[in-house]
Amino acid sequence: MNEKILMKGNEALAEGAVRAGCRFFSGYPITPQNEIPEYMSWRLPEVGGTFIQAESEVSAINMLFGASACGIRVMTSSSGPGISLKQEGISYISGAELPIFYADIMRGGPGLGNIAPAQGDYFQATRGGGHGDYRVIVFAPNSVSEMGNFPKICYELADKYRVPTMVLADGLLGQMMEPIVYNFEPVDPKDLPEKDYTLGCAEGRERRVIRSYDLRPGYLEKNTLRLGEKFKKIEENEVRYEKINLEGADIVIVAFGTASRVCKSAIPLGKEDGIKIGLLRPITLWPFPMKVLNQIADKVENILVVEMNIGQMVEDVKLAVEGKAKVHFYGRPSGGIPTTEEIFEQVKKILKR
Amino acid sequence: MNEKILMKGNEALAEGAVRAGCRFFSGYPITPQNEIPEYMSWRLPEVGGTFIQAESEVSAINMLFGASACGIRVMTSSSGPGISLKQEGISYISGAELPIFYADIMRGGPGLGNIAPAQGDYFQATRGGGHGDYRVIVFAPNSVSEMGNFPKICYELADKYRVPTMVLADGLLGQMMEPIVYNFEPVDPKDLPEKDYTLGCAEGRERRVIRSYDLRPGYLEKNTLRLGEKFKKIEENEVRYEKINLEGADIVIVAFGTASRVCKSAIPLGKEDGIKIGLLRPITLWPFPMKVLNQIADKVENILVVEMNIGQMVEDVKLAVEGKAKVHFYGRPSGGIPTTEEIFEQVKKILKR
Amino acid sequence: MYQGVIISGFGGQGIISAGILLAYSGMVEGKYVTFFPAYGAEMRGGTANCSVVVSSEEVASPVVAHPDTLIVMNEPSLLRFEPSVKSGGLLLLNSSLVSAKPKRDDAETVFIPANSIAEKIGTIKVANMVMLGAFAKKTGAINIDSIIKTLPKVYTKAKEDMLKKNEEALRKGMEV
Amino acid sequence: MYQGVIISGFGGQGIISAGILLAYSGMVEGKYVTFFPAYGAEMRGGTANCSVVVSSEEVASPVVAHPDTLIVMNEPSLLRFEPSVKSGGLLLLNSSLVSAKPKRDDAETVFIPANSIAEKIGTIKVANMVMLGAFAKKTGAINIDSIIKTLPKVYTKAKEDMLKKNEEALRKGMEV
Amino acid sequence: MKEKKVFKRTKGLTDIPMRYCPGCGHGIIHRLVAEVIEELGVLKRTIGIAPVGCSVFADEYFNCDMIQPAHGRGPAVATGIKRTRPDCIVFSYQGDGDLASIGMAETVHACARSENITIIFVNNAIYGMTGGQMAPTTLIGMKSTTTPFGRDVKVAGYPIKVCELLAPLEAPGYLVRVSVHKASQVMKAKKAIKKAFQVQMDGLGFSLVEIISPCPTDWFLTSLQAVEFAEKQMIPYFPLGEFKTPYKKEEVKKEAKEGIEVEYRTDFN
Amino acid sequence: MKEKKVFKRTKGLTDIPMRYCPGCGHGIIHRLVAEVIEELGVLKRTIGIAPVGCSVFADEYFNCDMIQPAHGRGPAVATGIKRTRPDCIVFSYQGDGDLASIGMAETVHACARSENITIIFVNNAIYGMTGGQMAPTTLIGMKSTTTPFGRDVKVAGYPIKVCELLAPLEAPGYLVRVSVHKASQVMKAKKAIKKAFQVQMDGLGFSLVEIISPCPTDWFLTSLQAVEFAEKQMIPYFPLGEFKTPYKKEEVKKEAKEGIEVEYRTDFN
Amino acid sequence: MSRIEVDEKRCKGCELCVIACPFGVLALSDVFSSTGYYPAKMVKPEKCTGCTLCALVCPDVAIEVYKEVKKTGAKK
Amino acid sequence: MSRIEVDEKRCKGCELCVIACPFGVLALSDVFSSTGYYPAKMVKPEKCTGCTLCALVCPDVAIEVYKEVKKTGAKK
Ligand SMILES: Cc1ncc(C[n+]2csc(CCOP(=O)(O)OP(=O)(O)O)c2C)c(N)n1
Ligand SMILES: Cc1ncc(C[n+]2csc(CCOP(=O)(O)OP(=O)(O)O)c2C)c(N)n1
Ligand code: SF4
Ligand code: SF4
Ligand code: SF4
Ligand code: SF4
Ligand code: SF4
Ligand code: SF4
Ligand SMILES: [Mg+2]
Ligand SMILES: [Mg+2]
Repeated sequence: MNEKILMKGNEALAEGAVRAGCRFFSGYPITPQNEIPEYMSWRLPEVGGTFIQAESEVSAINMLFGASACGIRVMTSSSGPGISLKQEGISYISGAELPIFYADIMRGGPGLGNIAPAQGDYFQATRGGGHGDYRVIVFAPNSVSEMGNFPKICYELADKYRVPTMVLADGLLGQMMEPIVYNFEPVDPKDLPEKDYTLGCAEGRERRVIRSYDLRPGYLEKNTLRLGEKFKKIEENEVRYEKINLEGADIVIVAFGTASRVCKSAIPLGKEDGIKIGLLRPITLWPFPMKVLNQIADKVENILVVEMNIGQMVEDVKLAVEGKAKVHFYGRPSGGIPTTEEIFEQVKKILKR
Repeated sequence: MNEKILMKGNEALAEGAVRAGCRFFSGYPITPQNEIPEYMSWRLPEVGGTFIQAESEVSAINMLFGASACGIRVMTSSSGPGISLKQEGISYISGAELPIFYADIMRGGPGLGNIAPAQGDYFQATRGGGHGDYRVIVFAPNSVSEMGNFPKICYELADKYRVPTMVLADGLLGQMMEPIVYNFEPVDPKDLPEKDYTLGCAEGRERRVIRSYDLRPGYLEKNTLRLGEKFKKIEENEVRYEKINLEGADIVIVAFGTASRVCKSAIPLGKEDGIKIGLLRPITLWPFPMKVLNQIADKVENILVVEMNIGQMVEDVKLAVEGKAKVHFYGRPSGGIPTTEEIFEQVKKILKR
Repeated sequence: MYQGVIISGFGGQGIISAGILLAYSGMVEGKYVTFFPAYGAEMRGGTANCSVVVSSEEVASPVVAHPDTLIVMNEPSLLRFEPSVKSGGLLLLNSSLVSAKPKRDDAETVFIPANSIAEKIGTIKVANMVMLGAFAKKTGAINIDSIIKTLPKVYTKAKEDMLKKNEEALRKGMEV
Repeated sequence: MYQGVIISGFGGQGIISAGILLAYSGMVEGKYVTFFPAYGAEMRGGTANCSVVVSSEEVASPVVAHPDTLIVMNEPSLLRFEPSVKSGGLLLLNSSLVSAKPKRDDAETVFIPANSIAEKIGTIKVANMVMLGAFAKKTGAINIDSIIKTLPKVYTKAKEDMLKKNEEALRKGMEV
Repeated sequence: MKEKKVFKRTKGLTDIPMRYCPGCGHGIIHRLVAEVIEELGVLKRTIGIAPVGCSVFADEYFNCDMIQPAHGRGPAVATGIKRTRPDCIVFSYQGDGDLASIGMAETVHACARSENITIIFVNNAIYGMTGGQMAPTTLIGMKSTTTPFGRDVKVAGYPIKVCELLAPLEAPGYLVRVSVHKASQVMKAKKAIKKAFQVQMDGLGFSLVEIISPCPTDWFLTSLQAVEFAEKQMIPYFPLGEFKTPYKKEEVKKEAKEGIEVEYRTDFN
Repeated sequence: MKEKKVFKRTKGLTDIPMRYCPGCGHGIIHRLVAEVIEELGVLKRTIGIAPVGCSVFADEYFNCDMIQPAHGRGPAVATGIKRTRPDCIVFSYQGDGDLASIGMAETVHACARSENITIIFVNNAIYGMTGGQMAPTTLIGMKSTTTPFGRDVKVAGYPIKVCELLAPLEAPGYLVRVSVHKASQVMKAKKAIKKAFQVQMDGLGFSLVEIISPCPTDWFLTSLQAVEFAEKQMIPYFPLGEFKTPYKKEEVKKEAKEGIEVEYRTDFN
Repeated sequence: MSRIEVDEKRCKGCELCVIACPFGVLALSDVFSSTGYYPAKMVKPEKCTGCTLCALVCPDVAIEVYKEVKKTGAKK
Repeated sequence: MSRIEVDEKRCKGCELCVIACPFGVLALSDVFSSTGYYPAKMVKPEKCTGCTLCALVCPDVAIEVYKEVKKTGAKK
């Protein structure tokens, strides 16, 4: 059943969502993620789901709000400009505590920018580009395989915590093809446990209300504090990362997504020169692997953060290491993809070799 | 001329913008900032300016994009949900390097939240809620007087660096009345230096193009790196803060906006009990007063961050102190305003008194 | 001198304008002042309240968590704000509309039939001024003449006759 | 074994499908593969290029900054990518459309009149397969039979006849 | 003496007293919608969408499942719900700012898709909740807090007639404008609302009922003056009537005979 | 033999070769707009707004001041510009996705405000730039990458006729639909564009020229087939003609006499 | 005799019922209720026909109408 | 004799001019240009009237038209 297939990252992601039980997608075209809505436009009807090309990203995220309120697994996707337009909706969905899954297939920016791969939406994704106190669980795949297999985890966490979850991937991951094996059996939505807060037929139960506001003095504060507790729990339990070659490393690189793969390819170069390069790849960007990085900083003097932007995750890394190691940064924004050689150059410069 | 007047914070801000040369405002109503568009609706025509009630916040920010491209000083304002909707436009304006000034008069959130004062949009403001690599200069006034006098500084910096600048204030600052003296003479837009990039009559010059994109391979990367340099320059030169009672402090509180005033009122309580409470008030939230805080951390063991949210600026404080001091947090989100007594309670708890 | 005041009542009882007037008068006297209206979700006709600080020193926090003086214009306001009054504080009660008795015995309470007094002056609209007059008298935080001087600056559209009635109400309030 | 390949030409020359075919065949052989199309601002009819990695070990970076093999289908592509070829690398040139001579002397160059060969087979559409055949032969990175086996999986809508022509082109490419 | 309750509170409303201003049209409209839902027997399978506007509280007042999304996005949310639960009756309750200003794109597109939902569109020519700013339907010359000298078409443009705007769209559906400023109109309004829900139940596509509704507070009028303003100023600019109907002639006749007529639980004998 | 250049490249265009696909209507429309601007003598005081869409590059091609804002927001940007520089001629060039999908609210409201700007609306019934997804004007049954089995009205709704939609708005202005799929239509299109700019110069409010434009690439047709598709499929659904004109009868007569007629620098003697 | 009941907790004294009643049955009270409004009340109760017009226009659904059931006239 | 000039750097061989010409003057070349397209060219140059219809439909503004100026007929 789960054979190896050669797939585009975007299509793997869409198929992964469908296999994970997604039955509603509303979106709006934007490069480099068009394969996602295009795939959904025929795939969802095939499984009895709904695909809608919304009139805008604003509308798309609000359609999701409605569909998720009815209890099914839903998805939207876009790239930078469209994700910005969705921020109000994401904030509302967070406030209403509805589970949704979405993807930002990043391109160069700010503004219209370009459609080349980039990682410039890190801040937006991890700090909540929308208003108010909320967080989104952010997964950063680095292969087509992960593009395909992460949606299921995202749905599970979204349902568990009633929060938005997302995949943040640069355009290269969306556009590249690689073999993928789905590591899970397709989910039949009918097998999912029923939710006790969703709207629909109220026969035999009290009416239900889904909202993100509370105008009674003092009440919203309590609710927001409760959200805060929830976010804390997520920070404690849901951190994911990959450790590579860390034991006794001379330097540790921190990178996610495509950048992490380039960095990984620098490890053998290091070996040749007698430099042990470790790599910590955050898989969840929020919650960020703070603790493990802090521990790493106890053992290594230099940490190099590589991003395809002008420096965003580097702040989280600094936050994690608390001054215990020197944090260096190498960034290539808006379509610049660092090469293995460049990375190794940086490593040598830092280690003065 | 510059007499003392009793004004609402929102009106002081609007009047301050007009005096600083603002001649174009487009906005959309939202509590607790309605006094701003309402004031502008009669005040701007009075000085020959333009007021437009846009059909939405999305439209409002794009009207600003157009008006700013013509070289005049422009403004918009909103609160959380509306500011979220403006994020795409702000990213475009950053990419096109146009100067604009806007205000977020914060309310409780996420979602519709409530209309009580809050500081939950800190992340959105300081990390760029929009997509891509950009930053906005963020001023955090804590009095009606600063509400009125900051717009001028904002316009100057916006023009100098060609970036968006903003005032981030909670609803209390927008709604409260206090005496204010404008500390500058009204600016006549005619006296402002002409800009060499603005659109209009092309007689006798080359045509001009304003855009936020570059689709030629490699070009946008260079441009984004150049933006990065600009942001670095701002970080070096434009940090503003207020130091209160820091010398020999037993504990230092970091707070901005309304929270900073409450914290200040805890200082005398401390004195009575023999506790010296210092206060660092960041006036610019980005660029954040990293250096001064780092120096403070050399001298004090405990830092208490007080915010009207569930913990946002506290990350910047931690980033600044690099583990050199213990950073504590006390937050009251979504309409909770900490009281002087509560703050002092926290101080005593931390110092174990 | 520091006076943190909360004024509370129905919308339409002139709560907000009384607060502004108080702050304005304080400013005129060279004091430091802040004023802050409650802006809740309530529609018009609901309750209204505001916080005013008048102080001889710069006002750090404009928030009046524990008022030195609470001016209560209707019954729901008593229920809501009574517990917050500072120990040793002052409670000015519009006894025309508030029949419940306050429970606090650590604060001075003054009963003022503000509506009745105002009615006698010719309009219940000036009941708020009666309370303000009483406030000026009891606390000494503000001079009655400053308030009277300030009246036309706050009620910019008021007719001469109405200003006179306000003044009369203020003076009657001083008498209680 | 590691082969980083860039294929480049006009849109419509089957650049992308050749790349996918290469990657797919590699996968069929049990190798690790990645494929990555350039998606620029160019409209249709502009240039097209893609990067393919075929490797016996897991592919860390899918980015082919310095190709082991560059397959050039038109003249602008030569100008753009020639400098990036790895020293000691391979340059396969569609000499039907490229008249300029490469300047690199540290890389092997093979001139293949792909269009002419394809025309003889009956359609210039299979020029890309000629190049792929040559690639298989010169590098040994992939077995021609794997490619042939994979053809119907990539060209899912192709008629039997067309598949045959593709196969023929691949074999002709092997001969150069 | 025996008596019979001939007008009682509908079960379509919860028991909570409404927080609208005295004389506000929202209350009447709430009741009509609630009565219709009850009368059609769909209370237990109706999902309502509250707007951002004074009637944000609609989610407390309607006695069915409710959801409260972002300002102006009701039609998009309704789309998400209806596509997921086609068995449910879905209505979006919206003000003029919500529907015709910030939500214009969502409104037009839901209509163009002929989304099978019902929109209750409360046109009070003002932004009530935020304190009286200009709405897209504010009349020419009318004062608001953002048109302090009256709406000047040169600056602020012309009031939008939503039914007229949507009518040319190809998509089938039901578009009607009614008013609740006086009893006779209230009855007609209810009839229109009922028809709109019926259109949805019959699967005939998008239905929108525009309702002229007094806002005494932000019109700066008494309740009684507001009624007069609605009659003398609003209705002449916003003519009442049906702008599109999905029923064919025969069906209309049938309807007239069998009646989806309003029954006010009134007994005139 | 003496000869005269009777058709030359307008100065309204820069020298840069356009990057559109072979047979794309954008190129023709660019030329017409550029010629009009040149002929009206306003090139040095015109500000153009490029959309997000294939014609994002318009900012390279028009030889006047240009600005390139976010997808769909041209009318808002144009508003900001025109209000600030009423002495300038402002036009917004937009595709159907840009104008009628994401930008619907901005379009309707700029029209309702009768903003004194000109919109060049290129209706090619498809999202060109992003590779052929459904547009709000995609015909019923027409295939696109997001309607792989053809546009089904039950799922994706009905194509929007923008001129018809805007026409009922009270605001005065000029609304017209033309086509550039063949030479005779090209001439009419130019006339309409010229009239639209003239309306703006006369201060008569919002003008919009909707132009049926072939997109061979995303219609998956050759250039020649695309011309036929425009003629046989597009125009029957999107009828050509004027939907609103601000000129009174006498003015139209005057116009007919004095002519804002198109001069193609053609000389038939 | 028919009659109406006004729920004082809901009534906001908007007077719409007063003008809606064709028979002048209603007027506003001159003492205000606990919610601060002057509620409607029957001032000519004998004239009430139970026509429900007052209830139809009441924005606060504060009115219930009771109609007298005549014993005579079994049919209709 | 009138004539047209096709700018080969701009022409993309869309053929629109070819079908627009009422006199069959134009056809596409069968060798492609440096940009990869088969540009339009005059195949019956003698038939060209300089009517400009080809230029009117050219999406790439690649055509310029030269019209023969007859010496006779001073006026017009
Ligand atoms: C994105 C956003 N913008 C603005 C607001 C503020 N806001 C709340 S209600 C409202 C308008 C209400 O007017 P209307 O829709 O006409 O409803 P009414 O109150 O008149 O019934 C506005 C602008 C908001 N909540 N969210
Ligand atoms: C906010 C946002 N959403 C989506 C896009 C992606 N996008 C670019 S162009 C386009 C549509 C173009 O179609 P149209 O407006 O019809 O112009 P055409 O290319 O057909 O001329 C879209 C959806 C974007 N750039 N920004
Ligand atoms: S402000 Fe207007 S719409 Fe809102 S509740 Fe009051 S009367 Fe009704
Ligand atoms: S995709 Fe279509 S609209 Fe875009 S350039 Fe090509 S033909 Fe023109
Ligand atoms: S039921 Fe009829 S008669 Fe009786 S009070 Fe109401 S309106 Fe008047
Ligand atoms: S209509 Fe209703 S709310 Fe108004 S006065 Fe009558 S009973 Fe009271
Ligand atoms: S000018 Fe006229 S005759 Fe000459 S080639 Fe062009 S279309 Fe043909
Ligand atoms: S119309 Fe223009 S681009 Fe097309 S073939 Fe003719 S000259 Fe070339
Ligand atoms: Mg309204
Ligand atoms: Mg299009």
